[in-house]
Amino acid sequence: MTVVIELWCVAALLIVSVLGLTTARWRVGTMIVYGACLAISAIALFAALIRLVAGGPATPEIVLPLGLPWVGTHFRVDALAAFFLVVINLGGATASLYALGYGRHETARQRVLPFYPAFLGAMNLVVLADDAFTFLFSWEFMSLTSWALVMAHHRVASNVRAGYVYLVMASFGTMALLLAFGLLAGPQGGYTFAAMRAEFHAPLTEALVLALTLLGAGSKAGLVPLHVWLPLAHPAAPSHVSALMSGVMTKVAVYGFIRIVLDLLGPPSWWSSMVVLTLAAATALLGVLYALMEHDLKRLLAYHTVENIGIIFIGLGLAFAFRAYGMDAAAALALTAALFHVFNHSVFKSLLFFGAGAVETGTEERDMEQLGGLIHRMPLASLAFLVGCVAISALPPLNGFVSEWLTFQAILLSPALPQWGLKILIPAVGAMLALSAALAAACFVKAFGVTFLGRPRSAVVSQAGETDDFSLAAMFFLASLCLLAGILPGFVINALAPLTQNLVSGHMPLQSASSWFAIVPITASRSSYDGLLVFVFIALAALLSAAAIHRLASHALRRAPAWDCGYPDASVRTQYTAGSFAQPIRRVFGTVVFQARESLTIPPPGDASPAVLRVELHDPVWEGIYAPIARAVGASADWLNRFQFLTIRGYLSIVFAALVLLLLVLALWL
Amino acid sequence: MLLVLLLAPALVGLVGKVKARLLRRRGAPILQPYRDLMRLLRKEVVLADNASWLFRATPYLIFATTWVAAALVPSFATGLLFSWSADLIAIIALLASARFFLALAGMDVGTSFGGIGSSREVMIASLAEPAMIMVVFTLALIAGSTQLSTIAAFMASPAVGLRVSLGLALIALIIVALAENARIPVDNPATHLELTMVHEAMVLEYSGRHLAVIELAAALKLLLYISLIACLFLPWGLAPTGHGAGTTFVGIISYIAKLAFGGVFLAIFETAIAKMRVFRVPQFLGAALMLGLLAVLLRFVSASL
Amino acid sequence: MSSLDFDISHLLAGTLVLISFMLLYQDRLFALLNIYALHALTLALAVAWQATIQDAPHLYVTAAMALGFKAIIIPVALRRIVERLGIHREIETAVGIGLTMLTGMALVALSMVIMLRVTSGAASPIAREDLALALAVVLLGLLIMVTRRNAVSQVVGFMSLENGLVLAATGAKGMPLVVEISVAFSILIAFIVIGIFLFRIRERFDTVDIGALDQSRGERQ
Amino acid sequence: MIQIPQGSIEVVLLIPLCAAALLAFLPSYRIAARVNVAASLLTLLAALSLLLTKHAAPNRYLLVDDLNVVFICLNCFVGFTTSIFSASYIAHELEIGRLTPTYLRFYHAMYQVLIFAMNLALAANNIGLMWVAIEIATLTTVMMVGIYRTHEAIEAAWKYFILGSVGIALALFGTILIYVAAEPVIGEGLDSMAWTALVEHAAAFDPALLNVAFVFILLGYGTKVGLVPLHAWLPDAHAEGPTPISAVLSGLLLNVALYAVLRFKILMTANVAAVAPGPLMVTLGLVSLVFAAFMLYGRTDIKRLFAYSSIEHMGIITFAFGMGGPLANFAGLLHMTMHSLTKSGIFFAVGHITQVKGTQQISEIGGLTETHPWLGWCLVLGVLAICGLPPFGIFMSEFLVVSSTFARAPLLAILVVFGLLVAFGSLLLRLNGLAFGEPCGGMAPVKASYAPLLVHLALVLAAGLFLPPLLVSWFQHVSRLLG
Repeated sequence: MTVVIELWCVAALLIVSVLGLTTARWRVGTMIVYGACLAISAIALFAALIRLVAGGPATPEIVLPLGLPWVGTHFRVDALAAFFLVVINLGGATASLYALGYGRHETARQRVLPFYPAFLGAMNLVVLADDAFTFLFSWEFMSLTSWALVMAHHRVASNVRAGYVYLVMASFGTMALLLAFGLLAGPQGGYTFAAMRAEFHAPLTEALVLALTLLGAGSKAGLVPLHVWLPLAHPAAPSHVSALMSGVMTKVAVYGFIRIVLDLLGPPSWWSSMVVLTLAAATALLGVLYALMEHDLKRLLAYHTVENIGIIFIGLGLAFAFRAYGMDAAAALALTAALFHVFNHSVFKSLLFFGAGAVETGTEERDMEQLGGLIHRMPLASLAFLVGCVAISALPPLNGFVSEWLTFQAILLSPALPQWGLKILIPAVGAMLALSAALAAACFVKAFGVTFLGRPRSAVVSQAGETDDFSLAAMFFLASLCLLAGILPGFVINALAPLTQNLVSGHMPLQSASSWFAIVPITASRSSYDGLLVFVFIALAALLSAAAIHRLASHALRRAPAWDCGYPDASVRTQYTAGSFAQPIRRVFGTVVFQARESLTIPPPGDASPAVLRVELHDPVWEGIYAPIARAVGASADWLNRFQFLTIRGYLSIVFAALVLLLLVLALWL
Repeated sequence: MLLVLLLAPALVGLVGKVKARLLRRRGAPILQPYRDLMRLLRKEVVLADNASWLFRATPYLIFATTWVAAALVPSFATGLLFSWSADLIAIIALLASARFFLALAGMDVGTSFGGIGSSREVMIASLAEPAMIMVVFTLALIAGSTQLSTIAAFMASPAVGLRVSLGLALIALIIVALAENARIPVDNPATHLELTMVHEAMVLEYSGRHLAVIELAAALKLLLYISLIACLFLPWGLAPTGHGAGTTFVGIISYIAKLAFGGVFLAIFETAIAKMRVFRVPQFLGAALMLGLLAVLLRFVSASL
Repeated sequence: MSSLDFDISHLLAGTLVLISFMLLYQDRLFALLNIYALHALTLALAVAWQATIQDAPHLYVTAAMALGFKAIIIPVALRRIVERLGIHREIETAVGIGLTMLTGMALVALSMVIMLRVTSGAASPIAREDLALALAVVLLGLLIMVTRRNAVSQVVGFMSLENGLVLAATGAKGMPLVVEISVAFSILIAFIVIGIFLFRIRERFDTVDIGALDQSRGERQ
Repeated sequence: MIQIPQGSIEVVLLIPLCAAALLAFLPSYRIAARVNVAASLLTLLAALSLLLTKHAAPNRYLLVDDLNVVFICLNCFVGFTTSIFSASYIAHELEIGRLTPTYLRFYHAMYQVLIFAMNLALAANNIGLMWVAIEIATLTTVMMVGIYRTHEAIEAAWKYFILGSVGIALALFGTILIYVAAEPVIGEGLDSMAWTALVEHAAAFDPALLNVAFVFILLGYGTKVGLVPLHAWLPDAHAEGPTPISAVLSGLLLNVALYAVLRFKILMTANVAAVAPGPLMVTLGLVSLVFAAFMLYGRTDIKRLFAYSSIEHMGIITFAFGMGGPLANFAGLLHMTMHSLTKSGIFFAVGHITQVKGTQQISEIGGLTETHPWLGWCLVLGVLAICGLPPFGIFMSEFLVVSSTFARAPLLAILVVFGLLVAFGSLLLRLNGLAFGEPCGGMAPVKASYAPLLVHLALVLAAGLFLPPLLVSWFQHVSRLLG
């Protein structure tokens, strides 16, 4: 039933994209397309939600006579798929709602409207697919449509470059997955997932498939060092698309990873978890460090996606480790943590990108150094953005904290693992997780403080006003979700139980059992957390204190200029900028990771020109891996190029040589 | 909860007094902080022109989160009401959110001071928190729980022997505590010299009742850390759950004694050591992080032996 | 079949190879054309002989074609063109004569080895000989094309190559007429096209040197 | 001696011949173009009738079976669409005076002769006849390539002619050897050159001889297929000739040559003792793929760019057939079809683009999606399709090739993937410059005929989503033959 509804929704989305093609010419097209997308995604969302909550076995698979002739296209919805369908369509619905307002400012409608619904549909298809061909088909189609959206504003040179890097990386990933499926399917070509599950896989196969899946899904999700396209492509797209790409598409990649490695490949082996954990920890830390060095709001958010993907994969890696040693309860805990974070990140990352989009439409500016004081201009939007910041910084009582807390709890179970490498690795991973969490908080103090607080750093801010109601509705809806998932995590965990039961044959204790909506990973005596209670306490304490203060203390209040320490300055330039805010952390970490160099040139006495502080950063990944590859390809291409400037005689002699060579081979062979 | 609220300023006063004595000054009376708070409450609030609603809301948020956190630490008895509602990690996170808002408030007015304070604060925090988490790991792994009451009960029990990792964790915890409470050598609560100040720079724009609330929150935080150290590393005299009045009384007395001891120790330490440059702080905290990690690793290894 | 048949056909085929070597050796244009006429003549004889011993009358047609077209018309026509275009008479070679000859030897050896080995089971001795020598002629023709810089001489090389093919075709016992026709036909067309090209090129350059043609590449970059 | 069954192949061959004769004497190019289209349409209809009716019993010269009927139809179809495209293309050429009416007559006649020759090559049941047909096709295309009589055009044609005829000569030698191998078994005469008889008795042939023969065949027809290192003529011929001819070259002629190779491969596989042709084809295919992929990177001429892309795809197809096995063979056949549809479609777009922009230099063309949305987006779709992105048909074939190969020979598959990625990167790089960014070059509106272009793209799209069972069963039958 569910799968049928979902398929119809996909079909409807594709139809809408055709509709967009025709109606894009008129302004009303925006309303039609996004309205339709909103409705359809909402339907799909509820269908999936019901499926997820109701639980039960997977739907019988539907086979359509499309795609590979003798295989057909298989569709199926099990708990895992249902969960990700919820994530996708939640993102899709909110993004469409947001776009109802945001889309009005779109200058290149005819380059956005046709592709947006198709993009949504493709993401749904990936999750619905139940055979390799359909999966890859939708996967690549997803990349293609999102590429088109990235290229929407193609006149900006940087966007074209972003689109290029993106699509090349995407097809690289697809190729890797293609090889992986080739291994899983075997030479006979058993392309259905059912056949792959049934087949036994040799250790070598397993290793190869894991590596290839890491390459394939990792390049989509943004695992270091395959993340380079992410900060280029996500900001280039219109903001609601950035939200989808960052908040949802990366999750589809995570889905692909889980589906292939945990579901199709069968129980993992311990070393696989080591690989995943190492990569994940590196990703989390590097991602947040990149973000700290970044002053473009949307790029910063994109880098944070990298970080959060790292956190998610840490959870997955832990799940592998526990699963490999049959500690199913622990594996379930880790997996739940990862999936919970998938949900959370999709929610607050979309929220943050919406906020960034609101800022961008208000000011036509993404560079934080030009912003500031927006909290006065757009109070509501900034409130919603603030909620997002708190959530992504993993602070209680919001949802970001819960998933990280669960991850920590999973890490604390690791001493029971017999394997020594893991014993040493996992605590280190925990430390890196804690470090990246703290750095993330620092980064969002920067992001919110510089963008919304302080005084306007340039004139662009003055033209900004409160954003439109649709956008606000979308943002506050997500913000309230952040809060709800934070104070009532038990429900989410319960919903995930059947899923983990399928994948790691274990699940966390049923949370509704524990009193007051507290969540208990293993046992109450071991650890528990009650978001609701904490929230209530904080609220009470705040209200109490406020009330008390207002009763006891004087109400007198005087507005006055900020204290200037005796230096009367009018200039807003004296404020801390994003760059200067990040300076201490840059000194601590940047010098190691990015070879950050600061060069200060102070003019000689008497020279009135300002002193210049120049900071240069080097992207280790790009300069270490990608630039050399590009150079190599270019060089070999140039070298081969000479072969089209030979004389006819030259070509003839090549043919001649080939002939003689083959004849010689025959002569020697026979 | 009220108990910690009442005790907090006294602790600050005590520290000040002892420091003064060590410097051969008479120093302000121990109750001085209460008077300061009262005076601040009576004063009018001078609000910068540019201050936003966030700026005014922050003090209460900070106070609330810190208070909740402090209330969750078993002061004189384990298994207090609702102590299960948040574990050690949650407590750290609560303090982190308090800091988050404080740093934001520091940037709100848009002066360079607030910026200095915030950026240095988050830099310090970004190292202090992981170190703290590591300490938590160590304890949690030893006690097999992250519930403070459980840990405390376990530490009180004879089951816990003398462990290297515990020692390392203690040192790390102390370092973190110093950093978190903006004490010398990381920060100097008494100075207003912009090159060195961190915490004070952030709250520079606050005045009147807002400042009072923030000061109180700071005092609470100090109390929290000391009682944390106390209940974790000298958990004696903690009244067990389901306790009679007598044990409770003993618990309270011992608790106050511990606080006093902690305060004195802090004062001595502060007078004995000098403030360090801001950019030497990372090494200092990095050391804490390393100690914590080392402790955890040792713990992992020993656990598997 | 008597050994005489075999010997004669062998002799003729061998002569063909020998003349190919002369073509390879020759570095004057007119002489080259004359030798090519000789080449074609020998081919005609060989084909005719095949016709007699296989008593396959249609092969006489091929022989006649070889005689008419290749031995007479084409050389004359080429000579005309050379005169009219005023192409200088020396053929500049890309590779030294000596080296070329050595390579030629090696090629002949190669073709012998391969063909004689390969056809061991299959065909009649005549066919084997013919095939082997024909392959040699073909390879030598290619070698000429490769080592000569000058269009006319390349064309000559190409045509000697075709001769080799004809030899092979006739050697193959009872091969249907269609092939000869096609060969002759294609060579005819080929020659016309070459002529057209010489003309076109004449319109533009003063030489038929492909070197000059190669001065300009399709894609200058 | 040739009896006429219904849906007869002879009709398919006769129509173009008559049309050619007619066109050779039609003065007005307008009528000529119309006649050209009409004749192609008739041919197409005749071919389709073949498709629907049951195959006539093969005679000694002609045969129709599952393998070639598909390609005959494809051939006639692309021939038809190309004739429509060429009508509008040629009109423009005449306006700007690149061509004179005399040459146009020649052009149209040659076009029909080319169609005839290719159909003949496909339908021939006789290796000699096939050879003749391919030779004719070569000569006609040579003349068409040189038709502009510019310096580059003549050089290209000359190069094509020399290399082509050498290749054809080698192929003839191979053909003779096949006959020599067949003759002792089947006996003298036409039978030992007929496919049907050959395949039947192939098992009894002398394997050694077959091997040598196949070497010559592969090199000979491989030259026409454009396999590296025999490819030199291909880029020039594509770049310098009129675009309709480039479309036919890439879309059809390469296929025909490859078809010839396939026939002989069937022969080889029928004889167990003969050395498997697989490794040879795999090597050539891989070399072509990787080489072409790198050549794509530095291209500055748009038609040359897609010429190299044709080489790349021929490499993929040859590789697939070399690998063999039901999956790979199916993929190869599918890829042949898809490639000829897509590539000719791309050339349609490119033709109009070069006309409206007045240049073939990529650097002087930009922002097409802004200036000429239809052309631009069609080009984008075409390139994405040729790069094997869904929802287009080539995705399916590449999926099958790579995935089926990796399970058997991982290293080869990785090489293929490497080549595909490089090619994709290079093509996309050029595409970005052509279709996106700031517009540059001529802005004048173009009066193009979009119908052929759209039809091709639609077909490729449809094939990517759904393959008709009939086609599938044919392909599967053929791939069983191919072993």
